[in-house]
Amino acid sequence: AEALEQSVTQNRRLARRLLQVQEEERKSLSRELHDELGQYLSAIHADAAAILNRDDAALAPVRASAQAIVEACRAMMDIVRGMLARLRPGALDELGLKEALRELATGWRQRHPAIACALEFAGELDDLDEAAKICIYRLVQESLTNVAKHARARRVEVRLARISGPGSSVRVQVRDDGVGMDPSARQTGFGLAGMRERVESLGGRLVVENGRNGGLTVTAELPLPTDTRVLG
Amino acid sequence: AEALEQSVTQNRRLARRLLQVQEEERKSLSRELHDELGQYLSAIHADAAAILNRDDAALAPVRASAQAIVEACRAMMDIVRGMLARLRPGALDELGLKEALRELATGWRQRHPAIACALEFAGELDDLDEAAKICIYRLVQESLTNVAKHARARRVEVRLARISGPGSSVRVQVRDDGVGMDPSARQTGFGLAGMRERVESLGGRLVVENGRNGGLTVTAELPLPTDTRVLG
Amino acid sequence: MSERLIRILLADDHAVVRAGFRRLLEQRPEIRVLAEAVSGEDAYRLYGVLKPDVVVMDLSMPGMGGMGTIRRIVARDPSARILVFSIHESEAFALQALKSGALGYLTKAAAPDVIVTAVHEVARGRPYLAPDVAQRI
Ligand SMILES: Nc1ncnc2c1ncn2[C@@H]1O[C@H](COP(=O)(O)OP(=O)(O)OP(=O)(O)O)[C@@H](O)[C@H]1O
Ligand SMILES: Nc1ncnc2c1ncn2[C@@H]1O[C@H](COP(=O)(O)OP(=O)(O)OP(=O)(O)O)[C@@H](O)[C@H]1O
Ligand SMILES: [K+]
Ligand SMILES: [Mg+2]
Ligand SMILES: [Mg+2]
Ligand SMILES: [Mg+2]
Repeated sequence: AEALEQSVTQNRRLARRLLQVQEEERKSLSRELHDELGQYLSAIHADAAAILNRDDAALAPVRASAQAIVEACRAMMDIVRGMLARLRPGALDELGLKEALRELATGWRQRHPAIACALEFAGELDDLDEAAKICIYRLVQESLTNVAKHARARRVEVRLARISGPGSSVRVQVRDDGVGMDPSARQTGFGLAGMRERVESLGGRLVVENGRNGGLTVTAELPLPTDTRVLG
Repeated sequence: AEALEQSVTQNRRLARRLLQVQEEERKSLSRELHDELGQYLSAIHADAAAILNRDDAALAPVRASAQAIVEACRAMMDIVRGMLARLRPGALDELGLKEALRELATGWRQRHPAIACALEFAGELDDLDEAAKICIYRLVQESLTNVAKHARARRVEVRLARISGPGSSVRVQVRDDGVGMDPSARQTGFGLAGMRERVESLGGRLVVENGRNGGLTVTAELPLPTDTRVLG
Repeated sequence: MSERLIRILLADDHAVVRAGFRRLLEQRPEIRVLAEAVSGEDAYRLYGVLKPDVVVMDLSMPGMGGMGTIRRIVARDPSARILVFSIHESEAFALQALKSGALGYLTKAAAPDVIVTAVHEVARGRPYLAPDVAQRI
């Protein structure tokens, strides 16, 4: 049993480490795509436009080349944008968690027009650290995916609230009014398991339960590091 | 104990899944970087060069723009190449496993000139499937990293051999002549744990042991799917 | 066009981008790039010294970042005319930039085609949104 317990600990550590490595890799790739490739693309585009914009008959022979460069640039920008969107919510770093979740919800609503999706924020949520932000974002992302895939719901509510008390924390809740989880079904997916590792690796708690009136509710409570808040 | 065992299984499944997701993500990003961005970059480069190469005084005003485009293209090509190298051994898909390992060894020797590194292949090794190739590549990559970090070795040997018998399999071995592993040391790294998950998730076996004459030997044996071989 | 000169401060952390946009803008006789700023802090400082007619500014810069820079410049001079260009096409970025006090918002994909128009509009104190973003707002 001790060996087993050790094995559990080992495997959890590995799973958590892998989640962490994955997010770090995504972040550094995003940064390169955005800050490096993206910038060079804007520069090339501007220079090609500079060539095109010259009002000079002598330049007619190079117009076609400049036009081709502009078009290739646009195509590359689309590809880079698509890669960025898949890797990491851009708004998370620049506009913050709330805005990133709003964008996530907007995209989800467009793909699932038949399910109403409400988003609610309460209390200070702009001072969360990187790790908490990405954990919450991925949790909501996976929960909404699950609602679309499994719940047959008409409505889903996402709530994010700061909780005061001894030690600051934040609570995320995703609640749908669908069929709920079949408790006898064998677990084959990885969404909830990954969610749990993310939450617990930050010292938080995850509860997944069917509601009294049906539907599934996923709730996570994450402690916030107390020294995050800087005066001023 | 049963709950514990379940927990072990769950966490292993999660860890394996994460490793798989990671490789898939890397693969699809590499493909986009290489096949899509790479193509457009060459096209832009060619167009800008065409503008530059025109021997026409009337084009003087656009020379600076064309020159800047050529330079930005080159810089982007370097960045893309660097991202590709970090994401995935390029040679793996295009030149096969042996060539990819040769490249890996060449790079490693350059970074560690004081340690001799020998590479040996025996038997048919060109018909391994994608999963086996990437598993072997990552195993050798992590083992060589470990040798450089921990072994204080003068020499390391990497051997890859096809093993015939009932059911085909392949054996990878990385053996160094360094200080060996301290069996009492607490496990804190993730390299060997990840290696084990990769190997076992393909139905293989991993053995890590100190040699009789010192040094560490990492050996993996991977079964090969019997229907991989296509006649013709 | 017989217009008065439009004096521009160009802010982007990436030298290659600044050079490209400078070449693009300076083709126009009525536009002059007074100076280039390499960061938000730099832009804020140069704004105070040069009082340009228009600040053409990247949104993603290290340090206090694009949004913070807009807020600081506008806090100091409420009549500042700032034209943002950003790699981001989602309306959230545009709205946030306008809320922070920018007068115009361009995406880098649209910028080369419309930047001259946008500079003229913003120089007159009129708002300008890139067509691809305006569509979505
Ligand atoms: N909102 C929900 N409503 C009803 N059932 C759900 C809901 N969310 C999850 N489930 C059930 O819980 C199971 C596990 O979910 P989980 O996200 O872990 O896996 P998955 O979605 O099946 O696969 P994966 O996330 O790996 O793509 C699902 O297969 C489904 O049966
Ligand atoms: N070739 C080797 N020679 C001696 N000791 C080794 C060798 N390879 C591994 N070890 C020992 O085994 C431990 C575990 O290796 P592992 O690769 O799992 O972790 P790590 O290298 O310490 O960290 P990580 O791989 O996560 O960066 C190492 O810390 C080291 O003590
Ligand atoms: K930007
Ligand atoms: Mg799921
Ligand atoms: Mg290691
Ligand atoms: Mg920038």
